[in-house]
Amino acid sequence: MYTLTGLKLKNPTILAAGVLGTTGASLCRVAREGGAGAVVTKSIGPAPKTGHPNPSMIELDCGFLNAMGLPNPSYPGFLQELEFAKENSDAPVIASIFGGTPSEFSEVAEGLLPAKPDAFELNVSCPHAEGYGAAIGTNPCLVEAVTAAVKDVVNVPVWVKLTPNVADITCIGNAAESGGADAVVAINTVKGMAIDIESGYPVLGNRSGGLSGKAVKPVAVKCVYDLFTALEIPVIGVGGVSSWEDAVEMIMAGAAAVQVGSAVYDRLDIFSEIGKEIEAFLKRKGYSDIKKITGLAHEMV
Amino acid sequence: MYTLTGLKLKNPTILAAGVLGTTGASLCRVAREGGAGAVVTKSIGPAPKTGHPNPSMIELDCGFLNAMGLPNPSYPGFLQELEFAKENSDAPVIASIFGGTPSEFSEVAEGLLPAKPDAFELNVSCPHAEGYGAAIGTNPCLVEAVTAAVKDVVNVPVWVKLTPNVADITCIGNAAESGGADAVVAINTVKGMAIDIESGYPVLGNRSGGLSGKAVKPVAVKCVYDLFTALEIPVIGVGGVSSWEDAVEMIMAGAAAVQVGSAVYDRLDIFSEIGKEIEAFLKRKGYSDIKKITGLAHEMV
Amino acid sequence: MLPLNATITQIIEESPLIRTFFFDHKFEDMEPGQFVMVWVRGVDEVPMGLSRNNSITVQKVGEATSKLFELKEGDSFGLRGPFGKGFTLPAKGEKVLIIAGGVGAAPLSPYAEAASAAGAEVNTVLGARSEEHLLFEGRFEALGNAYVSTDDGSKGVKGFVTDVLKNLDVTSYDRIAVCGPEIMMASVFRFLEEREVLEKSEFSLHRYFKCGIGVCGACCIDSSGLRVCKDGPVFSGTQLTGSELGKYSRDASGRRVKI
Amino acid sequence: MLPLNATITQIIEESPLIRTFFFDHKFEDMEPGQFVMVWVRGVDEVPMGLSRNNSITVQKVGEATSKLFELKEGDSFGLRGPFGKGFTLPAKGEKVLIIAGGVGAAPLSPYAEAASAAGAEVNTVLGARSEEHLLFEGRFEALGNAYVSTDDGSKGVKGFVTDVLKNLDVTSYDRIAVCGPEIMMASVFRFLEEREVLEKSEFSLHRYFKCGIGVCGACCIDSSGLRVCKDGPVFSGTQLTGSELGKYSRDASGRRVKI
Repeated sequence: MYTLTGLKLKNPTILAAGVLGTTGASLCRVAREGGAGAVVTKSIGPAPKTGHPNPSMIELDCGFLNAMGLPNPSYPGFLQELEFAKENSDAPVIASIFGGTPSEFSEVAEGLLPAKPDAFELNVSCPHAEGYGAAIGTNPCLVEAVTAAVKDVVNVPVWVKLTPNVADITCIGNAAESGGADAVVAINTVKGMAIDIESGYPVLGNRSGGLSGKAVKPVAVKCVYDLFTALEIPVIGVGGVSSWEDAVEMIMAGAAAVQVGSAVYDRLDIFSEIGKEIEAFLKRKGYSDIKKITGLAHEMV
Repeated sequence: MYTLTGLKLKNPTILAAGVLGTTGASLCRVAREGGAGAVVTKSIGPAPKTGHPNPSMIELDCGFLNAMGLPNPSYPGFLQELEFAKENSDAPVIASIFGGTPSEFSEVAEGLLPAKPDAFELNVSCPHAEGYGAAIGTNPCLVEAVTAAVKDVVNVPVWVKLTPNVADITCIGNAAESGGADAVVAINTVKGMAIDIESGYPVLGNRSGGLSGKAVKPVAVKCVYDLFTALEIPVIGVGGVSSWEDAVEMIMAGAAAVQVGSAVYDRLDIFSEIGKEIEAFLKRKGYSDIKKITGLAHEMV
Repeated sequence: MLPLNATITQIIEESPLIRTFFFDHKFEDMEPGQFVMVWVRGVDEVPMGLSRNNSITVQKVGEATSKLFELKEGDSFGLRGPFGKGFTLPAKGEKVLIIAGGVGAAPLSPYAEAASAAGAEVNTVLGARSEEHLLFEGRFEALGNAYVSTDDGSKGVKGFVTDVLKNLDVTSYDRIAVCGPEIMMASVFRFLEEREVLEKSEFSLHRYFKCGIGVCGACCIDSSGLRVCKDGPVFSGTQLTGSELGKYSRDASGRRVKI
Repeated sequence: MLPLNATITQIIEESPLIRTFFFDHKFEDMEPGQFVMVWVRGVDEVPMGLSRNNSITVQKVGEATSKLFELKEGDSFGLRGPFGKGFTLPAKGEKVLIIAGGVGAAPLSPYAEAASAAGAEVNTVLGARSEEHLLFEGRFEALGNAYVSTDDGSKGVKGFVTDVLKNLDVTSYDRIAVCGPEIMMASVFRFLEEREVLEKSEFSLHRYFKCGIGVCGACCIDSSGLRVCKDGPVFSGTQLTGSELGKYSRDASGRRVKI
């Protein structure tokens, strides 16, 4: 058992927000069949949103590009999904939420509390939603205010998911910590775009979106490494993790746990596989505990 | 013939800075054997630098990670290389320069003027050199000052190469334009890192570095797209271009020309190939001129 | 994969609201029942079952399909796929029953042909609102018996496909493949459940797709959590027992909408 | 590729300043003359010619190699490669002359063995400062004649390899492969140039490498602009005509340094 901001996880892998998290049943499937140590829901906001027109996600040579546009049924619409997940999942369920202001964030958080999520993850990092996500997450003052606002109304851990699309992610991480965050999650997608050269049209319905998958892993590792140095609170690593080796790399950079997103494209049981292989790695190398390799890269000089 | 900030190029491909640009002979080889429309030198500074310890560049699953550390023989040491390139190259030679202050930039530019570079490219974007590169390029005021300082002392075009490691690259692009830049070049590498999990050591001698190659193409396309909207001056696209399709995509995003860097790893004649295939594409699609597709994605709505 | 550029080589008006678009690319390895994401540039991208390895057959239902209907031969659209899991091919000598309603005949017609080519006996129950809306009747007839039902009785049995099924011995079939409007599929499901042949049946579901590639989760069905775009669109009858089929689906925002 | 983790399986003290490190990985497809980048973690990464497909043979010359000399069996280092272009293998029945100076015998020894295995006649001129510094004399002797020169005359001809070459008919060889200190290679180059056999010769060059994979350009030689790490390290004598060989090289900053 791993402990992360007080939550008990059977392994240090977590389903990332926005992936297989639209329904309670899907979240349970990822926890059970997939073997995830915890699952994060789709980001839920104050009002229903249908998101951007399709194509909303495409596979590239290296990774994926997506612009979903925060589709969500609003917190009242999502309550029954979250309740189902909480009742049927054998792993902690973290509610990802977004809003345009601190008060919207706390409204959504309070609105979901009846379903008893194990923690909240604040999406201040989606790169392609006007007025939401990175519109907040690139501004340290707003990040601190949003974090504090949610902390004020909930008594479960609050994680803040950060955008890499800033000059210095540690400055945003510090703001989240100052606001009372229990952990930061790094990174959300990197701003990107693809154009269909046959027609000249941008491929995504939203024209541009966020890059994930293999392409961004080195970016994520760097962000986690820097945040580990800058913050006292745990850093949860996400971005391009698609194998146990990637997970170990992220942990050595300083991640207390890893989230897996796009890699469910290949297989759902990547969570249990990563969990198992990390254990095997620790054993082979003679490390007594995952903590022995958390941030190890910082010691190797 | 293509015209770019007054320079005549035989095709719209340009060797990127920091790649095969340490010696005059190498630059000539890229122009002749490689068929590049123009070549940019290694970044040259005010004093000799040996750069970071090795490994300084590694190939990843998707792209490359590097931290050279701006090794350069200083402008007096580089003059003979630049002279050789100018005398023997059949293509324009652009001098990439860096400094820690506006006056260092103008000192280096003036110091290289005797070799008559066809243009200067200001490196305000290298992500891993303390006090140089992105340390300047993330600050709009410094970018404007540096650009203006070089413009003051030279009478050839000045290009400014931008970092994507900012919240909004157009704000930096605007600063370059205000400083008098004749073009911007986007993008330099994206901050990244890789860790050797067998030992826990960061792989690069400098611990972290910059990501290039296929991984960053979508990031570059997005930056070029945004800069095309924001600026009056031409945008030169660079980042992950390794095929003619990539080049066309960059041009449709708004690039007036493309630079090719890491892709010389596969083959040197990628420049002439891209140039030839762009011509074939224009012909097949019935476009009379490359200008017809420059920024085309902006019109497709 | 980025969408490939598919140029329309031929358009066939199948019925007042349904057209087949042939394109200049053959998906040689398609499984019948798999779908492609059809990108009508500047508008939207929608899933469509392949009606042949080089055609889609489309009913005009919304903005994207309306725009698609404006395209002419020589025009192009983007195409990604084939995606998902198709119908299970029968073994030689097996008996297959196809149950198709409306445009649901589109993904079933290549399945019927592949099943027949594999040496199975193929019979079809084909329903539509009226004679002129019957899709691919000739393709099914060419392979075996084709029992027709129309809502208005303009051809075949007046009523629904279940009215035809009543008169067939569904227990005599080794495989039963179903695609059509959800209300029709739900009643076929109940019918087959009563006859205790669900385990021989497969249904092709429609749900709102966002990513189309199994990542976003927008198309997951209750209460299995299976993804229609990746674990489906074809599911066995037993996978659908106790599911949301015929009860509700989710819209683009994820809200439940009654069927 | 990320560096692979190579564990040292055996260390052999070849001479006072030269050690061979065997590691637990075989580069089955190596071309003799290719190099690997040896990453002494926390210190530096340096190019080393492979002395076998599972060994490097290293002269202690700087920080990285000194650190490498501190490693014991069971310790590990990082390894990338093999990189670059090796020596051209002879055809069966051809006559090959190997000219090796000092640690330059390292990449030439697997070449001599491969050439012999290919059915060529292999003779070697092996030079070193003194008898105890001769490298791989046994490996070369096992394949054919091995003519030795030492600076101090402690073994073989007193003098340099060119003093041996004077007494050989270099025109009788089909291929001549050279590796050693640059001053030695430059004098061999001039010798072969005078004898008009440059086109049969290949030289393995050393230059300061940064990226090691042909991208950064730090190791390009004048005036061809060829990259030692990718177009070399082995070049034909004709490629080196009029080159910087023996005249200057560039240091880590790119400044020219006289040889």
